[in-house]
Amino acid sequence: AEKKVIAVSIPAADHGWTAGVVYHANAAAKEINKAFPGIEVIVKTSPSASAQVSAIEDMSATRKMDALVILPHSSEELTTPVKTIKEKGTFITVVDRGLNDPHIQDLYVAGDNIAVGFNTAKFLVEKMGGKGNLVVLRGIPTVIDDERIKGFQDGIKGSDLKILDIQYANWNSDEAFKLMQDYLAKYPQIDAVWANDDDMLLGVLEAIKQSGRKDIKFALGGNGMKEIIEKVKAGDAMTPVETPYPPSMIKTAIYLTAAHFAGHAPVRGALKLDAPLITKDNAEEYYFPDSPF
Amino acid sequence: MADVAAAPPRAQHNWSIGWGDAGPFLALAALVAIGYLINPDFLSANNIANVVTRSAFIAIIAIGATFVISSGGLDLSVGSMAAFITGVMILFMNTVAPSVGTAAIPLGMAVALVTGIACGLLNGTIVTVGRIEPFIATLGTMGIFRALITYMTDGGTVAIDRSLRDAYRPVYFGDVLGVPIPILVSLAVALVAAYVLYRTRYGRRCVAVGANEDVARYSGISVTRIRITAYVIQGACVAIAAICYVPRLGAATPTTGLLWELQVITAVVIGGTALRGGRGRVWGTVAGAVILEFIANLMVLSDFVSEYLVAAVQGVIIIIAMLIQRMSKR
Amino acid sequence: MADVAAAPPRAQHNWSIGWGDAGPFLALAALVAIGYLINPDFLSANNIANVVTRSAFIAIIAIGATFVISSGGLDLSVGSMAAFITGVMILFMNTVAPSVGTAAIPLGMAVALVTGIACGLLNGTIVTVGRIEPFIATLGTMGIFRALITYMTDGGTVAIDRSLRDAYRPVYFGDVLGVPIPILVSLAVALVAAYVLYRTRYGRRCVAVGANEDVARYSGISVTRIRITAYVIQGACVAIAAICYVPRLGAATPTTGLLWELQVITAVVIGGTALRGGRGRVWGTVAGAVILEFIANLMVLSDFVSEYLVAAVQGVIIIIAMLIQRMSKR
Amino acid sequence: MNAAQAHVPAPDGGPVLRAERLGKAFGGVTVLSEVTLDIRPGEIHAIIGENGAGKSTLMRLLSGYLQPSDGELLMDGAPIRFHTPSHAQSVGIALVHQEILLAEALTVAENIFIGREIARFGRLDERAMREAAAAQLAAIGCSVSPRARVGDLSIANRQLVQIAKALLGTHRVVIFDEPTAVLTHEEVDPLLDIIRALKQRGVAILYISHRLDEVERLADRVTVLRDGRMVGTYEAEGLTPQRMASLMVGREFASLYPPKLEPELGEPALEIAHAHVPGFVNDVSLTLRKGEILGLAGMIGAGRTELFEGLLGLRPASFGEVRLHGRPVHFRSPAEAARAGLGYLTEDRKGKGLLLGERLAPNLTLAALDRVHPFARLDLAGEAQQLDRAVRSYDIRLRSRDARAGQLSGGNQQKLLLAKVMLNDPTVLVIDEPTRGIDIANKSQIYAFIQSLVREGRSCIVISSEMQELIGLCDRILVMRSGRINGELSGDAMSESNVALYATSSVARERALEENAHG
Ligand SMILES: Nc1ncnc2c1ncn2[C@@H]1O[C@H](COP(=O)(O)OP(=O)(O)OP(=O)(O)O)[C@@H](O)[C@H]1O
Ligand SMILES: Nc1ncnc2c1ncn2[C@@H]1O[C@H](COP(=O)(O)OP(=O)(O)OP(=O)(O)O)[C@@H](O)[C@H]1O
Ligand SMILES: O[C@@H]1[C@@H](O)[C@H](O)OC[C@H]1O
Ligand SMILES: [Mg+2]
Ligand SMILES: [Mg+2]
Repeated sequence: AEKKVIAVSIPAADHGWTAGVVYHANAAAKEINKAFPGIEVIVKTSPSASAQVSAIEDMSATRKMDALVILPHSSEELTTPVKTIKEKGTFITVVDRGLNDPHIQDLYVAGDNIAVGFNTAKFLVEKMGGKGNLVVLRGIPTVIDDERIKGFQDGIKGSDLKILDIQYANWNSDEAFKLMQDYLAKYPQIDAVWANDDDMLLGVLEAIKQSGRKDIKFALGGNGMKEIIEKVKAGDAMTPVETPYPPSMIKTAIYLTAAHFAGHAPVRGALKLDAPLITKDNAEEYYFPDSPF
Repeated sequence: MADVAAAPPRAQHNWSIGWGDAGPFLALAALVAIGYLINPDFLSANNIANVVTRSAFIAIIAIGATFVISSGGLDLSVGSMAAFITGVMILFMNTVAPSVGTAAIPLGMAVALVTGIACGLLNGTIVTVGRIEPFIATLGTMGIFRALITYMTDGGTVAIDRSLRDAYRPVYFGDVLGVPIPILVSLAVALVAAYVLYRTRYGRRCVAVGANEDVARYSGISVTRIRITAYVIQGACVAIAAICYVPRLGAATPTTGLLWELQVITAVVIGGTALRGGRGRVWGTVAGAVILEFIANLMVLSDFVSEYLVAAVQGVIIIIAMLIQRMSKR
Repeated sequence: MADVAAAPPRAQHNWSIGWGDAGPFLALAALVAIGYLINPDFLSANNIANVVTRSAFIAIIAIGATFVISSGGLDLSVGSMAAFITGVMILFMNTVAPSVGTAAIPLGMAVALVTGIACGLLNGTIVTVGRIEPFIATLGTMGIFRALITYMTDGGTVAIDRSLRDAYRPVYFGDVLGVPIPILVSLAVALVAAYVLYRTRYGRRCVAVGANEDVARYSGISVTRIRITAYVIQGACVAIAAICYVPRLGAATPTTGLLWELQVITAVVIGGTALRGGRGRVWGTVAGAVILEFIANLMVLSDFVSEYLVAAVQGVIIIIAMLIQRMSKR
Repeated sequence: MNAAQAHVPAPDGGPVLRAERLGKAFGGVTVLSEVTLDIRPGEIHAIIGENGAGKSTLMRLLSGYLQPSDGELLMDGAPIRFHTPSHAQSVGIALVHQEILLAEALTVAENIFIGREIARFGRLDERAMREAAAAQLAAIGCSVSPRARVGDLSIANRQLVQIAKALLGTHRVVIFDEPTAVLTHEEVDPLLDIIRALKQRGVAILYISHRLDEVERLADRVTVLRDGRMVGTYEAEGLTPQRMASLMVGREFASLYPPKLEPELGEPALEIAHAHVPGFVNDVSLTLRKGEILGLAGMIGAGRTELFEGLLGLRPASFGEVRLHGRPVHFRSPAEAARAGLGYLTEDRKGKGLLLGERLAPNLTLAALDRVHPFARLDLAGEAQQLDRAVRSYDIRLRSRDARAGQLSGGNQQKLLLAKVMLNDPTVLVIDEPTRGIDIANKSQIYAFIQSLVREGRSCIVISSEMQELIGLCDRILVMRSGRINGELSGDAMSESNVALYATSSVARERALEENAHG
């Protein structure tokens, strides 16, 4: 019988989290290609949305594609092109950043961005007795970023927690380091910091450490980066909790798609990975020492 | 002195110019041959049509850049200008669509053109009247255009209204006698541009300004006017590209047009236009844009390059393409 | 000709040249004044120290770029070269740390320098021997460096070994008599660079090559050797910047050095170096780097710029800084 | 607008253009003051003066390239200000620059028509422009192709193109700033004919030249400038070159050429055998002896410049053998040649000789950095002394030590270039056009200088388009034609007619063929 081809289209590694995605996608491809002789997984990365549209066009123009696993660069730009592929009868698995039209996908695997923001906010409200000054670092203008911010804002609603400032640091630790230095220069009293991704949290922590300031009680991130989970495990006072948003979701998605072809029953539907608070108690479950992320 | 201008050297000279100009096309041919060897699917009609259609955006913008660069300028803002124009156009169309229906599309196109021309005018004015190094001036406006659209759309994302989507679709996906519309548009733009650059006073002066500003000025050419016009042409070209682009992606996002400026300049230079000005090659630019898109395509079609190394292989191929181009000039 | 070197005209001439070179410093002063008006915290010792320390990387790299640019070249690869060097250095230190302990740090620094020099050599060779437009050549190596480090580190993130972190930390966070070490390093680099550019034969030749390649060649200068050396200096500067950078966040990531090339070129040009070559200003470059970092800092410290518009305001300020620089030249 | 056709008669007998107490200062330094001048229709008015006297500055004021700081211009008796060169052109004033101002990347025809392209219904009429350009060029005796790239042309041909460009259109005043400095005699004659024809049509001509014999032949009136001031305007009738020279320098002027020494020819200093420079030089062999001044004559395109550029490794070339002082040598760069003791002074001072935007001292020492600065650290004080010495020995006239090379007058640039080459202390010196744009007093200094060089035991090859200079200075002359040595002259055989004969006809080859046939 002919091999079933699963094409995986993901963004190129442009920050820590996407680097993790590329790592897990490649790992999944290797494992599946070895384990299932009837399935071939090919992975293609693209540095931009338009390059990603081109890549899936190219793959569908030149080879038969039984399934497409895609983590879209952006929802708007990829919706129509993925739809075109779907119309040729390809099985579509969408990961993380959703498409504008959910009818296109056969399978959806994603984290819960609202929860990432909301659960972090709830933790702060509780621990800080409902009041205090916050600063926030956000990522790149995208739906995901918006959702996390929205979840966070919903979470502090009704409390006296006040967001002093919110600026973009592009999910980049360097920019976060600088931004945090500037926040520290600008605000004499900051009670807690939230960076909506762990890449940025690394920069924030470095800036706080250098300033020697004692007013900051919490500096929290999100995404489940290895280094941060280690802190949580160790009971770090400033970063005692974390929310998961594992790049390994791509691996899950690829495996589920492979199961659709190799398995006995069709796989369909949506899998929403939860974003519960990771605390010292459950941190071990979220710790993957071999992952690059 | 009758014996000075002997025929042979002159003829030889012409001949060598011919080859020099053939450089980008030779590089393109080499690439196509290699592509075929790597993966025969590469030459399937479908794939070729896709790739060439895609290259239309960069080609159209790069044709504008050919004017700017051959007049001795540079424009780094084209990518974010494209995002800005796309955003303005979509916002406008979405606003008027409820009242005018699909007539919003031609109106939107007009708005896009006007916006592009205004952006070009801004760039040209800062560069010439402000006498600021084009690199810096357009780096500045690059930030400005990007930020404006982010601001106008509260984060930079705006999708085209569903009611317009299908009516607009053919502009990218349609064809005339089998030739995709973006290809026709870019051919038309290239034809007009080649005519303007090679056959009109303006084109001649544009190149003269790039070749030697003093000589041009002393010959009574208004260097300022010529340069500004080049930036305006660039703006119009970006607008045309944006008009074709909207139906493909259906939205402007914060990453629309990101780093296009580098691709555009690369296409122009691979095409044989001199980055210091004084020499412009419209068809070479088009070939350059197609080359870049073919390289990207080849990366997807070939399976033996690790995903991590794609950028490296692209870099190497671009350098080799330049070497081929260079060598053919001997 | 007794009237030749009359004193008054000479003095006057010097004065006007002096002003021209003061441009970037005037722009910096204007910025500091505005910053203070907007938010007095701007001038707090702490803030100033932070910002100037931060500007050190760009300053050090831009000092290297001053050589490349004044010799008539360009290097777009510096950002990804920085990431590459950082990655190679960390990988190396992590590998040897178990056996040599903290001696890994000086060894790593040596490795970084060698890597930087090799990268510069590669760039210089492609540009001169391959005779490829620097813009394109270094755009190519930009992809190559970035891809190589991504490949070597499986995605590009590699953190420095815990056992080295504390020993290395002072290189960024330490100070001597209250002056942060990166500031001292960049001052040292600038001093050496100014000496080389203004006071040595090499510096003379470098600027001559940028001013007029033919004149340089006819004067017996090896244009190739001078240009390659400029790229090597650039490579060494990137390595020094990387060495200071590593302890800051303790890791190389896929975003390390992203778009630094644009900042670097902007700093150089704001500083008064001519982008077409033939004129280099080391201290101006340093001022340019500080200006850029101050602008970014001001964006955060001031309250009236929407987060969406930051890039636009930055663009406007850069253009204004160039205008101040320009105007002071009259 | 048709090529070189037009003329407009002056409305009355008065001057077309009048300068009244014209003055110019650059950043506070006055270079021209109180110049009052009438330019009449149908006259050839020569302006002479030493290098740096202010001739070019005056011409630029008259044609809109510079704005006067003092005084005013009157056209047809009414005051007028030229805001731009094209403004001056539009009222009929054209300037042929001393320095070549053409876009190298463009073709001859493109350059000639920059800014006034011929178009039909908006479409460029290339053919019309090429034909007009060719006609214009032919009229001044230049036969380069309108399609040739200016960057590929020799300096002389560029100058002719520049003249053709300036002459295109309708003129009332045409200003020539040293138009013949880079031309050979054969090329000068058609140009002088053109100038006379313009005069016949009532055009007013201003003519600058350091070739005083030319001035004598051509001019109706002569204005002499010295140090930026008028010495006076004289009827040319009866004004001998001798007299002109003494008016220029303000003292009696003796003879131009130093008396010839009886050359004590020594060992061969430079031997070149079977030189080939593809496209330019075909199997040239020559020997220069120690203590000799060897002239190299020929017309544009003869390949003299390329021969030596090839020798220095500046362009692809092959040699049977090259020996310097008996030792076989092969130079890959001018630096290697300089180290071995061979110096070459380029004919293209603006493009290949000097960094025009740079100060004088760095320019002076650029080719001899290792010599002037023994250590990597620059010896700025030593360099300043070198400049002082050069300024003194070569009589370089400048208004300020901080001047940029490009601000020197043409002649002084040439002297700076000579000083630059001599800094390497060459034992064999090749000077390509040593006195291009040099005034008569300086010329004689340079000749004396060359002679003192050979007296010290050095040897010298002089490439020159001025036959008299070669005849007056050299011990022996080789004449090149179309990339070959076409004849050798020495002693009494060194005459203008012989040089011209060998330069223009293939006598030598015919003779050789004849001999072959007989032998
Ligand atoms: N742009 C300038 N800035 C400063 N000084 C200048 C400038 N242009 C010319 N000069 C000075 O003005 C003086 C006159 O120069 P000009 O070129 O008119 O001399 P010239 O008579 O044409 O000499 P030559 O015969 O050598 O060409 C010179 O001392 C020159 O250095
Ligand atoms: N047939 C031709 N048509 C046009 N240009 C020519 C032709 N032959 C030679 N040339 C030009 O003439 C130049 C070659 O001679 P060049 O003038 O440098 O020699 P030369 O003997 O040194 O003469 P000179 O120094 O008097 O100009 C070349 O640059 C070339 O472009
Ligand atoms: O790229 C994004 C990552 O950085 C963010 O933290 O999580 C969601 C991803 O899509
Ligand atoms: Mg002059
Ligand atoms: Mg010559």
